[in-house]
Amino acid sequence: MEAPARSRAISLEVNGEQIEMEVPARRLLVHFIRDDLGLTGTHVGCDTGNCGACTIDLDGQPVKSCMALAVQADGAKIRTVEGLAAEGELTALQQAFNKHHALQCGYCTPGMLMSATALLERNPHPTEDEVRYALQGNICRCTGYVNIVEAVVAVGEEHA
Amino acid sequence: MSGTKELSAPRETVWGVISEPSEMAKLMPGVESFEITDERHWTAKVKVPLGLGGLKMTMNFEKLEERPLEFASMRAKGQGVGALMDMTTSFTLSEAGEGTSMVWEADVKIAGPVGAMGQRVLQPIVNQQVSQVLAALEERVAAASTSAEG
Amino acid sequence: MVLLREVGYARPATIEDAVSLLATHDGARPLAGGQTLVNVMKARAAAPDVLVDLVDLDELRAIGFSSDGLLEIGAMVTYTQLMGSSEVDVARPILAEVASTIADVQVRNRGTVGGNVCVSDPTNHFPPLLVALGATFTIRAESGERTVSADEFFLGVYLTAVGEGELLTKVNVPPSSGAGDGFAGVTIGKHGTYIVDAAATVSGDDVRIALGCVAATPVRASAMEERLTGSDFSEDSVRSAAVGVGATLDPPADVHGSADYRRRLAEVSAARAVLQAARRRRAK
Amino acid sequence: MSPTPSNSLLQGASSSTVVETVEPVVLEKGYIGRSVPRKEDRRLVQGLGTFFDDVRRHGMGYVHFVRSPYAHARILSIDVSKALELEGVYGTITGDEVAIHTDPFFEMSVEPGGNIKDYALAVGRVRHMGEPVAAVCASTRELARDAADLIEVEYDALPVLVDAEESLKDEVVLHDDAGSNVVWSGVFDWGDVDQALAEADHVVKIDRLHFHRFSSTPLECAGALVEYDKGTGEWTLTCNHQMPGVGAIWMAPALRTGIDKLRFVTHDIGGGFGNKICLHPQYVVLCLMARKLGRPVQWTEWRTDQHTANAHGNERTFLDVEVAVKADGTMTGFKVKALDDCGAFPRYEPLGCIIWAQVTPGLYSWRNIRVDFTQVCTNKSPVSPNRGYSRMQHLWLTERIVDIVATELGLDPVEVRKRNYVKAEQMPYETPNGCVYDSGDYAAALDIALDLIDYGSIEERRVEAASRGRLLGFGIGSTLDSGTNNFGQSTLLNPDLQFSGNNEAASVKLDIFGEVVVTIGTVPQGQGHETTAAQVVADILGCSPEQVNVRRGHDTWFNSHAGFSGTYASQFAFTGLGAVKGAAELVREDMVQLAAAVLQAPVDAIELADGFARIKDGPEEAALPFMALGAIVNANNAFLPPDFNPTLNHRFVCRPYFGMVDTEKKTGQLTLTYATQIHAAVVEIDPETGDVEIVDYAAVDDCGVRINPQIVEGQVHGATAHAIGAALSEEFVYDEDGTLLTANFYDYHVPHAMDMPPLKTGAMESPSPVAPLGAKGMGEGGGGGIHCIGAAIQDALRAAGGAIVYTSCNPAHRVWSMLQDPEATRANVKVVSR
Repeated sequence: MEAPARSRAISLEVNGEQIEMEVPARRLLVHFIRDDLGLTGTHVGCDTGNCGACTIDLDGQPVKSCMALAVQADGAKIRTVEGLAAEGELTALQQAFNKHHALQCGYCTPGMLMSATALLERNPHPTEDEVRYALQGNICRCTGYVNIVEAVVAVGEEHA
Repeated sequence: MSGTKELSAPRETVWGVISEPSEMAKLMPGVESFEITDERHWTAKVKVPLGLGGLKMTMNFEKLEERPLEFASMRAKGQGVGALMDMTTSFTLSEAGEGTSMVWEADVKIAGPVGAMGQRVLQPIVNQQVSQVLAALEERVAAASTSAEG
Repeated sequence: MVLLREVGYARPATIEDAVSLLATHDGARPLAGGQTLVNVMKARAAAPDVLVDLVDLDELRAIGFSSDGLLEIGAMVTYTQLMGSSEVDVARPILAEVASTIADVQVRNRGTVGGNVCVSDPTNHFPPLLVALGATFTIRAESGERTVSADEFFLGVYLTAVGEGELLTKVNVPPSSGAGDGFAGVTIGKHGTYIVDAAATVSGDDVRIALGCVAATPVRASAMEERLTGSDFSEDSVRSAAVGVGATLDPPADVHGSADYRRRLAEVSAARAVLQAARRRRAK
Repeated sequence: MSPTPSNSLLQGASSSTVVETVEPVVLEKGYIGRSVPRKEDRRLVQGLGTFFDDVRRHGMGYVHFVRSPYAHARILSIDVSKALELEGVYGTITGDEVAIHTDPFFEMSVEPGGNIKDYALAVGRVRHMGEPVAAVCASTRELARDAADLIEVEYDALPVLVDAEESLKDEVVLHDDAGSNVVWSGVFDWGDVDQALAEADHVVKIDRLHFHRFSSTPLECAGALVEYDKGTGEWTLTCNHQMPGVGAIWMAPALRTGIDKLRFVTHDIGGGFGNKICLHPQYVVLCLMARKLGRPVQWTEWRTDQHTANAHGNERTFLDVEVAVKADGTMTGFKVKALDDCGAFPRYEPLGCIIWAQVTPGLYSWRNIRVDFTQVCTNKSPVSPNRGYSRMQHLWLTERIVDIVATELGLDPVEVRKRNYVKAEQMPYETPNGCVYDSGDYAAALDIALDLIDYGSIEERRVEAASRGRLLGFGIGSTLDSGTNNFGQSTLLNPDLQFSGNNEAASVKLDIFGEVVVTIGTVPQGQGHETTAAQVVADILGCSPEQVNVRRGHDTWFNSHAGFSGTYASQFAFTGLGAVKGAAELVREDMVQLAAAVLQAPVDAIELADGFARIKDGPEEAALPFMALGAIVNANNAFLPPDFNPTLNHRFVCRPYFGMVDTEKKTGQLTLTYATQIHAAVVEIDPETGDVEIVDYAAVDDCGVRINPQIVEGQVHGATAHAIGAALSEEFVYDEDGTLLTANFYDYHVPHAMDMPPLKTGAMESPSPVAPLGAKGMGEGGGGGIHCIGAAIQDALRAAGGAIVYTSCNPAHRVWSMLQDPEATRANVKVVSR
């Protein structure tokens, strides 16, 4: 049984690419993604785990990366907004966000896309209420959520 | 916050604990070390056990008013990482048969990031710490009175 | 904010290793979902010296039934797992129903039942619910295992019967077997933090009511329970039974409500939880 | 020439857009007026936007501020020695260094407020919880915070002021240099309110109304990466300041350097809403740190820092309101004492003491108004402009007055509004203090809102709700969003100020390969400037928006900008697009002249269309692609005659004309365009808990020509969400020790997706006769949701004691208190009838 350590060599898959790195135990997963990996699409908007701007996909589930330590992601598979679509292409959801004006400043958008993508993977044709329930953990201060919900519902209907 | 506590020991013993800085310093939960600067001032390094982890603080105590066997009040200013505490406490003793009836009062103010955890969590935490100090006081008094009898 | 102090981290493979790490390191705390502990560490309000990550202890993620029919929920079971569990749906669906209103999808994917009860934040959903359901808690120490009732488990804010060097392994919940369960209260925004909440279970004429957010730990509304023995659980009788509950409480005041407001909400929430439980009771 | 509105409505999905578009004033319809999908989205939906915290520099140090836990205290000593000993710490800055190396920031007020000393860090004394006391820089974020925890500051607590009326007594004075807590005070007196009150059939008296303290809390907090070039003495700030023009005016004198030595660069910004205007104190500390350490330094503000020490909205108490009302419901005037609490330092203040005067009468035609205005400081976080800045507070007053007068005199809230609204035929309408409402039809906009919310069914729905034990209420909130700030209004506060007018600059050029490149001085934080600017340029130059490359963000050195550059005061549609239009027209002129010369044709035979300059109805080959024009001027111009020098590169400064203000009578054109927003809400109250649920909501917007309707509608959605949050939960609450109790999103509850009701929106277009494109600024919104939800709550409570809504934020516990003791609020209101 290894003794507690203040840092740890972790190995994890990030957007399909295997990463090995030594990280301090105290570093939050969100700062590991932003500062160590340079994937700055994942954002920080609060200090109490309320806003969801830091939402990523961890082993198939949307989680808030500001409430996890980087060392906890050892052996995990994570996906960030940069990994949603292949180079230069946009997913149907990303296109719908543009078509429906579902973003203004864009700061909450990565987190919204990760939560909405996870919803559509579980429930391809969500109702408006189901979309609002799925996005309850993602704060937006610009759009009032109207067009975001409309865009996600629209993606569900197009694939009806 | 205030309340009364019935102690079995006579007033002299209770007074012996309350007025003695070295005794009072030991009452703080998680006290790691303390230092008596002078008869009316002392400091204590404490790690207040907050359940989820310790809160390190240096507490500077100062006696305010003393009327032997009757009344004692003191002020503690705590400065730590993540919290700033300003506590004034007073004890009023009166004879109750063999033992002593002690009316205590505590006014605790907390500022700084720990306050950010929401008042409804903070208030119960402060109540817990005060009740632990009182329990420790009761133990010290009981120990003092048995050693006095022995 | 947001930036933690230095901390030690270990990721034991077995419960025994976890317990021994907790026992041998001063200031060691278990790390489950981290949905409260990490936030407290960010505020540097309180900081453990060592984190013992329970992520590899699959045994703690099991949901099943004990030999005497109790629903056994592993301490590392997440809210999302609870919401999808057929055992819970059969034995005590209120657990999944309440879990589904905790915070949001992301928090429910990582937050655990064990974390919720061990943090023992007065505004957490599960402490009052498990007190009302009469749950018991299995605690493992180096010396062995013991089981504690709900009334003995919750001692204070961030303070439970789980001592230094010990680990909660299971929460054991009696199956409803005909009882009706209810949970009600007022939140800050939809699915937000509770200002006051109440849990109730009604079986036959046995009523258990627990109030949350009105003290450091859940408070049994025992006087109201007595007033309801043999009750027809009509709207009027339940509401009148709730009158007076507030006067027995000394709730905290904060920016979301005065002590008086919380006393009133306690009565309203208790009545609504009991009415919901009574409606759901299977007709005998 | 006011447009004829129509009530034809498109009853559609929950958030249907009702468009009633009238003839645009200016341009034959091309891309303007179409909801062109935004150019900004491509990068933002891939997480490839660049926000300031994304930018790295080699050797960069991370800065953390040590902040005061006390609301008011003397600083006895600061000891940084332990911090400096920590391995990986680069250096510190403390108040005394700031006092030596910088001067206090420029103050706008007259005495006593003008004498306040506002340094970049606390000097000798802290005046609000969270105020920065020292800064430390280290190699990692975590180390910087560890080091901050090692800095020992000794304080000596002073008495705390958290109430404006208490502060007015000057028993405790925050700023000794000023000698009083009064920042500014003055009386505004237009018409003859005493005579109006004397002749009134009813005088409605309201003792106290309180507009609460909150802010828009943009999701991205403030911050900057600052680099100092020792050779040239220049600083480059990669940051998210939303008004660099004025930021530089504050910072340069404080740093004792020239304005051009400060290069502000913004890329993407995560929301501003006014709260990223007063960042100059922390930025000056970063400039000192970068110069002192000789390395780039970066600071990121965290959420709790922003709530405790960044921008709060104005908290304003209205006392002794008296309203003159005729028997037929006509309101002829009102008087009020306004007391504004600007927190510890007046930074952008005292401008808030005059900006409300842009909408003095609200939407109403009363002519006699007296406002006795005083602003004081308290031990709370400093105020900064916040969406709806100062007009929102005043519009809330006028709407509260109308709804209280209606309730007390038994008038119908719709009828009393229609009777007192300024009429469409009175437009352009001059207000009692000389502002001009340029166009609009308030009654028609209200009709659309009433239709969207099915006003006819309200009483039926009230009965149905009562059967479920719920109290139903309906409320209206009418607001004006005054756009384009005339800084001359500052001279009504302090005649010595050399501030007036406004301006914004833009440049348009045709590059060597014919690519159209646009730069603007504005600083978008989500308003889609790159797209709307491209639409305007495309229509003027005859190409498509895709061919127009609008550079992102602001750059003091490489993009055009002017003294008042920035994005604030709902003025982009006027000054921003006005500058773009001006520059594009100059480039168009060059292109037409050049094409005429090359194609040997008269100038008026040339047309620009589909990316070509060609002879109208001319032969196929008589057409030059933009690339040809760009190549000629930039790389192949020998054949041009000597006296003909088209540059295809023009800068234009849009300078709206306000004329002078009258500092005696305190009148003048304080702004130029007025967009209207009429909001209507239906709420249900749970009488047992006071919980308020919004069950129906409609918002109608009239902001003249809509360059991009979808973007305009997005602003209405956002303003409504901010207002609903403020109306029901968002409040900065201080205890008597000056500790902020709602310091993060745990207790400061902003609406999430499930909190927001489905929004029904409608629109009208009354073009502005003064704005370059007929388009009015409309981004701020005026807080319509606060007004209509307060009115709806008051309407619902009529059936349960008739409490009067006296504050702008009504969470469940406050509504519950009003249910328990309606008289406490009713004692506030008296009616004296003749």
